[in-house]
Amino acid sequence: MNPVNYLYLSALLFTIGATGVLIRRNAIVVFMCIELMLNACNLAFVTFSRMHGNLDGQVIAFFTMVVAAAEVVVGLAIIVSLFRSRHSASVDDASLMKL
Amino acid sequence: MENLIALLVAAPLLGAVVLLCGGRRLDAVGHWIGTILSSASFVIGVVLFTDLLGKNAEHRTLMQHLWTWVPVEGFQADVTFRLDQLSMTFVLLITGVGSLIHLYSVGYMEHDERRRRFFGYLNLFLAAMLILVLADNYLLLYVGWEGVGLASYLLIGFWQHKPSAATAAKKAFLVNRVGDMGLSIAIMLMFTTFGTFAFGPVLSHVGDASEGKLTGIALMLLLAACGKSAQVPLQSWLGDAMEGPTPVSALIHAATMVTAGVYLIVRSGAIFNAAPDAQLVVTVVGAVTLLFGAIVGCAKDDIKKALAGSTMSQIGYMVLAAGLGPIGYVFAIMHLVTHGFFKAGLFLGAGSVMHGMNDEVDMRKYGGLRKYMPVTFITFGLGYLAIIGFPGLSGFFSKDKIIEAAFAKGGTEGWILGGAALLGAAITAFYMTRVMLMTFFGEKRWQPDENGNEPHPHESPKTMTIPMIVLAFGSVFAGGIFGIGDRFLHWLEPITGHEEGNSPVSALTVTLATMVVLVIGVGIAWAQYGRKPVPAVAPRGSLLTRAARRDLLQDDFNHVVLVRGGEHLTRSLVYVDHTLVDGVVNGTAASMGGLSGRLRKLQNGYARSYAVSMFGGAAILVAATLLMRAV
Amino acid sequence: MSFPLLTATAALPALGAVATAAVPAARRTAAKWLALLVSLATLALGITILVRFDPGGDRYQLTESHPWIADFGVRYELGVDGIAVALIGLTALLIPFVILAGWHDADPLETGNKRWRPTQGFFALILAVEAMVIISFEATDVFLFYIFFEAMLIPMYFLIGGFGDSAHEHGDEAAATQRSYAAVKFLLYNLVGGLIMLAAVIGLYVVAGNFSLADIAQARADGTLHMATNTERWLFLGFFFAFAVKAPLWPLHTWLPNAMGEATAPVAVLITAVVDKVGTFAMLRFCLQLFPNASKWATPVILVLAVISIIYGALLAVGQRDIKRLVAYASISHFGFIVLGIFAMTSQGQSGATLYMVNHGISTAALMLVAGFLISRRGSRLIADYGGVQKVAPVLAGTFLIGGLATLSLPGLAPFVSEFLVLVGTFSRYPAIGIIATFGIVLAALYTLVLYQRTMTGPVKPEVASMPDLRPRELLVVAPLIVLLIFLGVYPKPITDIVNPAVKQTMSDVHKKDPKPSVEAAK
Amino acid sequence: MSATAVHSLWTTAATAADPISKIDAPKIEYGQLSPTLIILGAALIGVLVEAFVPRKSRYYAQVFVSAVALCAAFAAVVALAADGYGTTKAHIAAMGAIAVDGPALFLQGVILLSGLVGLFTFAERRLDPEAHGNRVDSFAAQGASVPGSDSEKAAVKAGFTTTEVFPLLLFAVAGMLVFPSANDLLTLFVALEVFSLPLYLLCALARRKRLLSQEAAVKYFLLGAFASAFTLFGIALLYGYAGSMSYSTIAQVVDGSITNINPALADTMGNDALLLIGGAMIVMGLLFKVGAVPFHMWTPDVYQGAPTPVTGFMAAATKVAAFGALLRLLYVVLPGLRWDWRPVMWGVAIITMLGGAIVAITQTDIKRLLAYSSIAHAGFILAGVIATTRDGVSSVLFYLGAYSFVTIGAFAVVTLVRDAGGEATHLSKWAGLGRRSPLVAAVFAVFLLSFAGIPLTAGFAGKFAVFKAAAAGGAAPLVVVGVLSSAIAAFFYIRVIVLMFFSEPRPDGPTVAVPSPLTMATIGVAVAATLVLGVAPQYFLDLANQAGVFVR
Repeated sequence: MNPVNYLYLSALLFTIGATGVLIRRNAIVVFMCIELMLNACNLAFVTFSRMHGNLDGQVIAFFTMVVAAAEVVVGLAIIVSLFRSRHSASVDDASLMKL
Repeated sequence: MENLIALLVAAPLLGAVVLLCGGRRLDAVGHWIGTILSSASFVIGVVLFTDLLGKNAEHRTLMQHLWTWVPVEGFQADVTFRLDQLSMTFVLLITGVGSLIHLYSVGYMEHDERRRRFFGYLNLFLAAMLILVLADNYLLLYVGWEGVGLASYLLIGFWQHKPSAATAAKKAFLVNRVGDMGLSIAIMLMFTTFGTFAFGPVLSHVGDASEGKLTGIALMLLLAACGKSAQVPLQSWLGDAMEGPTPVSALIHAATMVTAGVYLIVRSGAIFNAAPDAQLVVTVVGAVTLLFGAIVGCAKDDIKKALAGSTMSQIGYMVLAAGLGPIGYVFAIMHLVTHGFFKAGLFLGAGSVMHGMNDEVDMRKYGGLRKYMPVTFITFGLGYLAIIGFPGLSGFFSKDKIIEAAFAKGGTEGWILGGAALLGAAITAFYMTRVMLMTFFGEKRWQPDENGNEPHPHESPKTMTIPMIVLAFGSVFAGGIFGIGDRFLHWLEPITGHEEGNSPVSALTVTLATMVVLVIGVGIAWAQYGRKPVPAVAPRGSLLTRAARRDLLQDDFNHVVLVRGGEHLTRSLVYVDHTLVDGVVNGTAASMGGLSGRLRKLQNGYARSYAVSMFGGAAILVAATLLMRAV
Repeated sequence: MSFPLLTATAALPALGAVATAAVPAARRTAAKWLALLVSLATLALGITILVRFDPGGDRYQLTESHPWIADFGVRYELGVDGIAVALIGLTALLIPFVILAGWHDADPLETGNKRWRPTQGFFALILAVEAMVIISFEATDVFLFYIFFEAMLIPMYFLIGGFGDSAHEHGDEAAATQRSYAAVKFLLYNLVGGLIMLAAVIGLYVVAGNFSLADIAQARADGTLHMATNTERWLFLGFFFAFAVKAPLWPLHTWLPNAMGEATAPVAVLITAVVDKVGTFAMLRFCLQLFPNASKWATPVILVLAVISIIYGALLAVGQRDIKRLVAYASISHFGFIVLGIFAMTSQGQSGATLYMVNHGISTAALMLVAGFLISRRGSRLIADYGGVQKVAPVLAGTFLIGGLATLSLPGLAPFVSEFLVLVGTFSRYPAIGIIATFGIVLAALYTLVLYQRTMTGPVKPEVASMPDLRPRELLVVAPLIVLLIFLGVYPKPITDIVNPAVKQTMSDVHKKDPKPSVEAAK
Repeated sequence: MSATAVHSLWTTAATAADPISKIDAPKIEYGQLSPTLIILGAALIGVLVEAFVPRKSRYYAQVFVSAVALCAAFAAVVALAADGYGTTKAHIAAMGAIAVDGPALFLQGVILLSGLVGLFTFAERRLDPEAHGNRVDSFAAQGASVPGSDSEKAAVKAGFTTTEVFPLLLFAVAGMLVFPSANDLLTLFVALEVFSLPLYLLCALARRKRLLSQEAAVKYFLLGAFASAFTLFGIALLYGYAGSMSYSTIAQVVDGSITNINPALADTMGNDALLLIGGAMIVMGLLFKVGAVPFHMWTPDVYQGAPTPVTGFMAAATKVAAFGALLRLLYVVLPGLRWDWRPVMWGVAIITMLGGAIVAITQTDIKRLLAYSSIAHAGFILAGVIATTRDGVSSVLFYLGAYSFVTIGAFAVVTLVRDAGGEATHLSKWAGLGRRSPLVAAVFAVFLLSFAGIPLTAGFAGKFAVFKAAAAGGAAPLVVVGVLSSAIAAFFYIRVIVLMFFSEPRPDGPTVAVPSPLTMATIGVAVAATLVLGVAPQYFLDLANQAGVFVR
């Protein structure tokens, strides 16, 4: 089947992820949405790799995963510490600083 | 000989500097220093005069170049003095009368602790006035012109603690500034027309200039003259100027400074001759003023103000004469000189009266003073006779000549001007008689003032009477000396030029007419003030009288139009400056602040809204990029 | 190469400023004396420039030129023409008086704080301003000029905001707020002007490729550098705006009354007599030289603005209740005359304008400093609070009067000559404008005499009854200024001789000839 | 390898394929990468130090290691530059992954210096009063412990200190070193993450006001990750368009100068949408890092919440690195697209300049104020970026150099002004500082004036350079806008000065802590740089000029 469809899918996933970031309150969920966006990118990479017939795209996919993992580590650490001090993981609660 | 000219100015200038910077240690001798230096100047004047008499007419112009004042590309002003018959006449008048009045002041100001300063100012005035008449170009003349203005400002306001005096001084200076504006514009016009403003080149090249320009110059000069010589419409300051000490009124506001306008016109005769329209205006101004002043003089009860009115009117005669052109120049100056004598004498007399009456100026509180102060009475009386033109006395010669000349102008113009002059003569006779009667005749009308001390009229000290006597001699004989055999005419002619007008009426008729109106004037006055006692409080009087008491409402006009209007203007401008000009800027700043305040609301602290802005931004970025490609 | 006289003249006060600032808190008198000596030494250097300068010589003399920021096409180029020499002289001359007059203005109220050294700061700042003003008069490189034209704002800003006199009708608190408002206003106005000029400076670089006045003029002359009409006009406007703010020209003037009103009298003198001159000077040197065509194009508008400034400033001066603000508005009126003279494009006008800058500096200094002494005695700036001073303090009143007479440009005092030259110069090309401007002299008389009458004459007010007359120090400040006023009034030749050649140059820069008189009279 | 072979990878997975020809080992120029490698190595050592060195001596060990590493790396950069790698020998190293050229070396130098200066402020331990006899720095005793909890008190009592910040700093620096020199999209992305992640952590580690600190970290992290997701997607699209990651190839594809076209790419290459969208998204990611409107909103919050030393370092170094990467992307990869991105960047630059300046007017917190000022400055730098001339590059380089020092200095001063609650960052507290301690106030005034671009300060020289380049590059309107916004900006810088010098000190006002030589050094260097770059910038301008060329 035409690989271009995978591109559409990845775009869709990316958009879903972005929307999630915009609408969800819970930091964890927001974070997962971001992961979703990254994975959408991965899909795009792999698809292009398939279309172009070179390996770079797939290699990058692995890099992306690693980076995502790293982000998880850092991100969760931060979010957890925030949760522990506030007993809430809502990103909206964290709005002491404004204006 | 030329080198002496500078000394004429230097002597009083030195006096001014010494007296004003000398400090209290000179208080004891200050007045004598001043008097000596002014008399020194007079002596130098006499020396130069004899020297001039020694030369024949065409070599009687001495020049002294001192230094180059303002050298700028295409613009050259020198400090150069020019002594010719005209300026010589003035030098003698100024220094002569000046010295006498210095002497007089020694006595008059005896009890004033700031006498030194007073003499400093007087010397300053002499210096400035001499610069005025000796200057060889209009810019230097302008220096003297404003210099005398400053001196008169300082002297009118000499008793600064009196608000009235301070105000009068300010008024005098301001009104004069308006005139000075005219002078400076005239100079600019000369510069653009002739490329210079030195007497020689300008007056000799008048022929090449267009009449329009010349008329403009002439009118501007006239404006200046009106300011200095208190001619309508700039006459309003002279009456108030009487706030100054009486010697000042005598010297500056009667004998010398106020005649500077006449000097200016006569000096610039060539220009006026080439601008007949301007001349007409001059004559009109003169005529109007001589009536105006006379009328005002009739209504005043304040002896000095009455004399001030008369001064105005007499200068009106001179300006009228000057406006007649070569027919009248000489007589204008001649009347100026004789007037210098008798008017100064009258003022000194008035001063002497006030001196004896605890500075009372209201003539209604005088009466019968002739027994108490005989010398003053006689000298004043002689001055009186002179001014009303009693046959044989100074005024008779000079004034009649002017009236003749007025008629000699010819045509309806001549009739009108002549008529005005005659009428003026009648009124003069009336109000001067009035002054005379109210002051020296009748019986005493003075009462003890609120704190009970009654004035004890007494004759003034020698230092005061001597000058009065001298001036009285002048008032009696000067006219004769000048007039008989046209001596003065021959003396001045080379400078001013002279031509006989074709008078429709003979000189004799004019003289007779003058006599008649004189008698009428005196008669009416006697009828009103001589026969029946003068009321101690002024009657309400006719409308004209009341208007005349207030200088024919001219001040009220000024006050409403200029003063009030000006106040409103400045106040509103201050408001505008603060709200509008400043407001625009502050407004911008404020609006920036407001905008900032609204924008920072976007920073609401919610991470998600930040994300929204990022997402939107990204979308716009992408869209824009694509759009760029599309277009 | 020879001794860098110009650099030295600017560097000396700069170093002096550093040294003064370094004086320990306790030794504030030492700081005063140090500052005074430095300023006097600078005056000596200034006089040396005056002497070394040869009116007949090249246009720019005593030149120095070193590479500076090649990348911006900027060189460290100094050089003086007659106009600059005159103004450097003025600056160097006035600063000692300013320092002497401000001798006690910055004495700290509480001397406990070891860190807070207002006195040192005050005099250091004054010297810093002097240094920057002098170098901006000397700079023949546009960028170099711009740098100091801008940098000068900072010390001025601290002088205004940090040391105003607390004589305020609504008490010290109000005074403090008023003061910082004035300081900020001063800074922002001039900064905005400067920034707009910066855009023009950059534009100039893009067009010309370097900043050297001489090179650009040369390039324009031999046609290697051609400016498009519109470019030139925009650049001109950019420059002129900054100078018009500094000068200040209506309607950009409103910062001046605040600044002069709130600052101490010596600082006010510094503003109006020294710093503002840089603006008018720059119009003459940069606007006309760099953009002659645009200058001619803009002349009508500028002349109108100038006339408005003259009349408007005078009228507002009449309406003031505050002595210092009155002087400020009077200055606005005078700056109108200066600009008028510059853009009348006649020799008389421009010589007059230059002369005017000098004379106005001296006369305002005289008037303002005496006013300062007066205010310091009574602790109020309101005219209404005075009256009859003449009786208790005649010398003070006398000097005040002379200062006032100079302000109304009485003949015989210096300002008259320059004012008349400006008027004649304007009149010979634009009669109508010349006549309107002449009304200014009447208004000048009005506000000066009203001020004098209200403060000095009339019955003695009880508050001023015990007012001491001028002290020796104060007399030492005023007397020389008055002598100078009189001397330059009767003998301005020394200055005009220096100025004339420079003016001739400028006139040829803008390709203008004086209008010929309609009748060529035999001189 | 051939396309068919690739296909066989997943089509014919089951069947035995012919053996893949072996991949030859990559060639790495270690010498030329030494700066990055040194830092990374040091960072790893730092981690080991955390593991094995006793707690008491960790601080000193870490500071020593980091300082040495930074100095060594800087020395390496200088050596490389001196060796001509900035100019003549500039080339692409590490199999096309890293560019070693003028801009790269210049920016690396700047980053290392600001890293070093930043390190000093990190290591400052005299500002806070000693807790239980232990010197404390500005970082939380124990990041994990809940604010205000017993565990935190215990940690403080035990004198714990988060010495991990030093390795984190080093990692961040390493990432920043790579970022501007990355020569393919993958490296770009990895570098981005490598320097972002440690910064997220550092933001969370403030000793005082920990809630704010954590909040800042969360915001920064989420938004940062969000942005990098966009970047990554953009990378994907570009890769899809050009079929390669390497800048040079993409550039060739963009301007159509590529030879030997792979038939598989033909259709995507035609599709400019991929290119444009992809480019825009990558640029957006970078604009986020430089804090350009409308991607700036994290800046004030993060700057305010993060520990001030971190803020200072971040504000300086991140901008430098990000602008470096932006320059390379726009000048090396997308020059062929200039006519598409320039107008867009115009818009961004304008709203950034104005937005930053205007919003700053009403700020009441000194750190937020500086944040907005940094936004405005980003706008000014963008003006230089848009010039797209060699002059533009060098002017931006110079500006970055000048700006980074001033920024670090300013934030270092902010750390000094303290009251009971730690740093007194509310502007009202700064009233009358000039009376209390004229010197500090004066120094801060110098920085502010430099920000405002007053002549004789670094800020002016930089601004002039950038505007000059922009005007010469045909962006005169930008210059005018820039000038106007500088005027607006001047207003609030002045406000602070007024506050410090002309308003009465408040009785409850803050005290100025006397710092250790470390912070003093930082501030001293900053002041020196501000004045030297302002008065005699020629040498550094030359440097930037030589460094003005990208290797392709």
